Amino acid sequence: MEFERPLDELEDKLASLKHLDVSEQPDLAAEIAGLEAEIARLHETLYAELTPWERVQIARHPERPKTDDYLQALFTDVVEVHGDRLFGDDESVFAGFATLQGRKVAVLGHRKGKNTTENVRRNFGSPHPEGFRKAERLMHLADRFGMPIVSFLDTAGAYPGLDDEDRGQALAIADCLAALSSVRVPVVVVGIGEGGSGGALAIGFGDRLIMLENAYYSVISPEMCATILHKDARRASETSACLQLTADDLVRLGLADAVVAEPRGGAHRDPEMVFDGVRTALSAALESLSAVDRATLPDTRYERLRRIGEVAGG
Amino acid sequence: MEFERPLDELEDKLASLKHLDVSEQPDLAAEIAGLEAEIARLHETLYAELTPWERVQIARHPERPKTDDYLQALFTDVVEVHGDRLFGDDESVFAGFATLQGRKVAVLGHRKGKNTTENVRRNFGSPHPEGFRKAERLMHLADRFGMPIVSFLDTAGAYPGLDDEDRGQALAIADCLAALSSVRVPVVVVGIGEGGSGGALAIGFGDRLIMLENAYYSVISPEMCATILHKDARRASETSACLQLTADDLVRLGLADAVVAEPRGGAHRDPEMVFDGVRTALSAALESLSAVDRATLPDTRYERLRRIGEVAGG
Amino acid sequence: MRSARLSERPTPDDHETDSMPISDWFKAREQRNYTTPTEAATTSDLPDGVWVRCEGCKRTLYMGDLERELMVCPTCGRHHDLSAPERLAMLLDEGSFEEVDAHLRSVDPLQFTSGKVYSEQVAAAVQRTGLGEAIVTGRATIGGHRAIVGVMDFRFIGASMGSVVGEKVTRAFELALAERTPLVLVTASGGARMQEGMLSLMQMAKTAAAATRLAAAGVPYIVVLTNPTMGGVTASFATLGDVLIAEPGALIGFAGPRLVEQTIRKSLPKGFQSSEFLLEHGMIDMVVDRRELKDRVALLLSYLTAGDE
Amino acid sequence: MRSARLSERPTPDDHETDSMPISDWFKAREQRNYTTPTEAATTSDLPDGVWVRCEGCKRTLYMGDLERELMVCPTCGRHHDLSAPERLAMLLDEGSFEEVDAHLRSVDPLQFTSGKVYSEQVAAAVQRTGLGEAIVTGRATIGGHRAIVGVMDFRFIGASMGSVVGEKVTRAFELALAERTPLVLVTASGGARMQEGMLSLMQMAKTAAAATRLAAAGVPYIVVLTNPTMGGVTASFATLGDVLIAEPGALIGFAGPRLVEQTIRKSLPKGFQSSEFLLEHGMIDMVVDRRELKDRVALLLSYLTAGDE
Ligand SMILES: [Zn+2]
Ligand SMILES: [Zn+2]
Repeated sequence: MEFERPLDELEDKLASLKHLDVSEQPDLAAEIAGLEAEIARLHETLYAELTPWERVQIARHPERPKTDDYLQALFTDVVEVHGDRLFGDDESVFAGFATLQGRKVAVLGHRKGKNTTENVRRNFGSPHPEGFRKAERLMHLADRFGMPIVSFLDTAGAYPGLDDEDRGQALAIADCLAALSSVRVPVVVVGIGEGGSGGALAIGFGDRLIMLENAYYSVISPEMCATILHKDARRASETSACLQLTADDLVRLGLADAVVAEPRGGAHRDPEMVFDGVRTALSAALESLSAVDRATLPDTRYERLRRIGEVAGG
Repeated sequence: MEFERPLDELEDKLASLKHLDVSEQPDLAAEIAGLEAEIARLHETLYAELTPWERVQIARHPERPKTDDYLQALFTDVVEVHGDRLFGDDESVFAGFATLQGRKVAVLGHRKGKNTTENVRRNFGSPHPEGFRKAERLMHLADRFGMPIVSFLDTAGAYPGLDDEDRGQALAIADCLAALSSVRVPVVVVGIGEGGSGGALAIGFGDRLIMLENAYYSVISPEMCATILHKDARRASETSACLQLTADDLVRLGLADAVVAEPRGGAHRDPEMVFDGVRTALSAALESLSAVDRATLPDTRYERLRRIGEVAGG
Repeated sequence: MRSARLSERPTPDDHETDSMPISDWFKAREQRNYTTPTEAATTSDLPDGVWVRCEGCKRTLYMGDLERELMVCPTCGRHHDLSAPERLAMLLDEGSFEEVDAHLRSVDPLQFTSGKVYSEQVAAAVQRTGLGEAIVTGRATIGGHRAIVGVMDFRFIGASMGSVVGEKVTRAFELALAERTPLVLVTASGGARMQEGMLSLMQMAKTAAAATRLAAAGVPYIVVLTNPTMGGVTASFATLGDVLIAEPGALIGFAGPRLVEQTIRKSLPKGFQSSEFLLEHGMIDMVVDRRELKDRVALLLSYLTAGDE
Repeated sequence: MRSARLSERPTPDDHETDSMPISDWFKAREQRNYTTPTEAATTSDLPDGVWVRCEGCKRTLYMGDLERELMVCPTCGRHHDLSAPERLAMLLDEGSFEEVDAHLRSVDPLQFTSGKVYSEQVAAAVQRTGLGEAIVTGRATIGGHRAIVGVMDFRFIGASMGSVVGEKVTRAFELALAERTPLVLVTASGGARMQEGMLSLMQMAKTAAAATRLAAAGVPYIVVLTNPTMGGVTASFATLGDVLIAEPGALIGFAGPRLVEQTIRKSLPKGFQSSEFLLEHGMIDMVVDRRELKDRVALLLSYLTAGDE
């Protein structure tokens, strides 16, 4: 990541020094020790207080754990369901059933790939209308059969393609919002990486919102915001601060309920730690919601949404 | 139509005789009179007892009144709604609202064209999945807002195209059947021409079935039935008799409730007479259903379906 | 420029907005001068006066003629954008409008300062349009049919949906539900209002949830999509109507056309994201000429409420 | 020929069908000789014996090996057609099946005589298959989960849906509803049974209506689509399941491939109307190898009934 470049440079230098023969260069040991100390110091300051823009970069890190990783690490008996029963199957959205510590749930998630081939098939995690319609179908299934919904957010946004407009991208998202607002089962959302606008929101609100420390959730991408405001995408650092898109921002705005800590430098540095954190937060959320009368959930969820927004004169 | 050919020949001959000068041919008047008598006799016998295959030909007559004609003749304040909100708008299916003698209803209908251009746009009345999904949408609207459904059948069948299979022709029909079975409003179906298999059934059952005298409704086209059984589509005359697809057959089988008489030779010979007949039958059906508690309609409709079929050993 | 023209209007304070009969907006305007009825204006080559140039056919028209046609060009049929008061005047029965929630005003919850200062932007929009926010809502009758109505005004920060727009839309749904009265919303919007960040995005969920409750209760909801309706508004309450009407030639979609063009890396087909394009793709029920809109909405209301008789 | 092979089976009368444990079907078969496991048979070049040729890879296989793999070719994975008893044996917990409606028999309501005499055709099918009609229904458990099950048998007049198939399917839905027990249907069908005319067509509406009532009651309904499932069955109850599973390589569609080919006047793309094609086009939830089918259905039942706990 860009903000890690000074650290990367020092580490490269350290590695090259270590290749040299100490016996030939008497000062080498001291130089290495100095470099190591400098690296440790930089490590401390670099990650001590990450800027929103740095967090956005961490959220997008290619090695960051993805929906598939959570499925594998947290769940057993995963069954994927496919298709919208209308047009196609969109691999950028996972939909299925899975068991979390004995609890049977319906799972949704944006699905980025681990490599280019996978990413092409999954459209880099940006859903087509078919993906949203598949998600909507799972919501109705979960509703009918009383399965809580767990949804993992990790998308740059709904895909802004020509065919997507042709096939009603906007309507597909709206239908998801309608379905998700009315299901009579608990809905727990986990922001694990990118939370890009309407494409995230379509499967991204419910009774609880858990955010990973470096996940973001935003009305617009910082780059596009910068392009609109300043005709300069490079001012994304500035707009990402203004947009208040970090996990902490969301807690402060009353939108997120819990933040799962990440290891220094991001979830990819120690995925197991993050899996543990998500497992704990998710189980707690599901447990607390399991006590609620399901018939009241849509009303409670509506009240939750109803409070969102700041107005004067009302 | 093929079975009318002897009549056509006589009428042509008569017309040519009438062009001649009587003063030059003294026998001409007598010859004309004889021909006219013969035509009258043939007219009598030709249409006295039409075979099922002849009725199928009348049902397919290009000048036969179509859904659009009924919309214009019977209804006021017609508003068409379009689209499946998923993929496209299929012009082979009409969906909309209209007023029949002060009664506000939702109208469905297969839609053949009056000429080649219109027929191409309307795919000769054979719906694509989008057509069925539009119809399904109207069924839900009618259900939600308490509007009786009036459906006009006139299709050779659902279109058996490649793209139609791609986009789930079977599922679109099944979803229509599910919706139509459960709407809490009266459903009156009018067979006005062709009733071709699943493509007709998708909008073709309900609380009352009114058949025009020469309309047909069949599980399979007589030609395809003949092709399957005899590898010879020309034996359609034979299979159309076996399939019991005429209005009278349907009454006998307990499937149709009323038959609207047509003028000799078919509805196209006197559309106004048929419009009057349909108007009367339709109003009577809607009137009798208006007295029923709407909440009970799905159960009553189910019981009606439930009785269909002959089995032994049950 | 359209905004220039409209800023010449008296800017009533909130109470005046509440009390001024909508029909007066049209009357009042006739006493003033206008330039061109389009947003992308080229006024320099036009006399500052009652003559305007239609951006559709480039002809010069007398403003009085254009107004009589409800701002539809009599030559080319182009539907020029309307302000919310103009829209209310042409859609509702005269004198029937009773505004609600007029006092709701946007705040600046994020203290958003990148680019223009948001709070100043809002104040300027209020000043310029004479409106409290980008949507006006209330009770009215349309061809004699009672309805809850909401009309968006693109001049107000692109009628983007922030907390206030979301709140007013939600309250309109709730009012329609409480009074079991059909809802008619006329949309125009650039999408979510980014200056309110996630609070804006969540208005999509909030309004969609409110729409879902109205639908579940069987109360009719008609949407009139006008130019332009994009992004988060199209992807939430604006497409959840029982009947979706669009005005001719309106731009309606999710992603902006420039973004789509960048994504596919070729030029867009003619008519992409137009009302007619959406009709062809099955996304809307009908495209209705503005001059027939009131009658059509009234007729639809008569059908959708038929079951209540 | 498959039909030849299967006609060698003892043809139990109805009571025997009811009482014979399904597991015995497999045992009984081992005492006899078989030819080829495909419908379109080419037996002439094969010895009449326990060796069969796979139509998928053209290899000759020992029938015992094929049966151990549930009639899935160990070489190419081809899923050969199963009879209803074979299907019940592989899908249900041993000894758990309790048949219902076994006595329902088709009559000849139209006195259909074009081509073969229908009543004779039915009698021959009963004789040949040992089944009462093209579907067997009953109560069972699958991996310990209670279910109402129905299994179609293509050998019985192409498992076309006439009055009896429609009636048995409808009763299965009603039984599932009455006992609030999930329904699992394994389909195979050429479509509606034309020899019963409109009575057949109306079975589509009847079964779809029954499916809709089950869905409204929140009772799970799983469909396993097997080769081939076409026409009126695909266009009614077979695609109204909560979860749609297909076996690999099954032909599934509405119109027959030859008709589609005639319609479009070019040759069909490879894999058209196959399970995999349907999966790609979003029409089904999953394609499951027959050897994993029972476990998958059991797992799905555990999910779809989780809310009842
Ligand atoms: Zn013009
Ligand atoms: Zn093989």
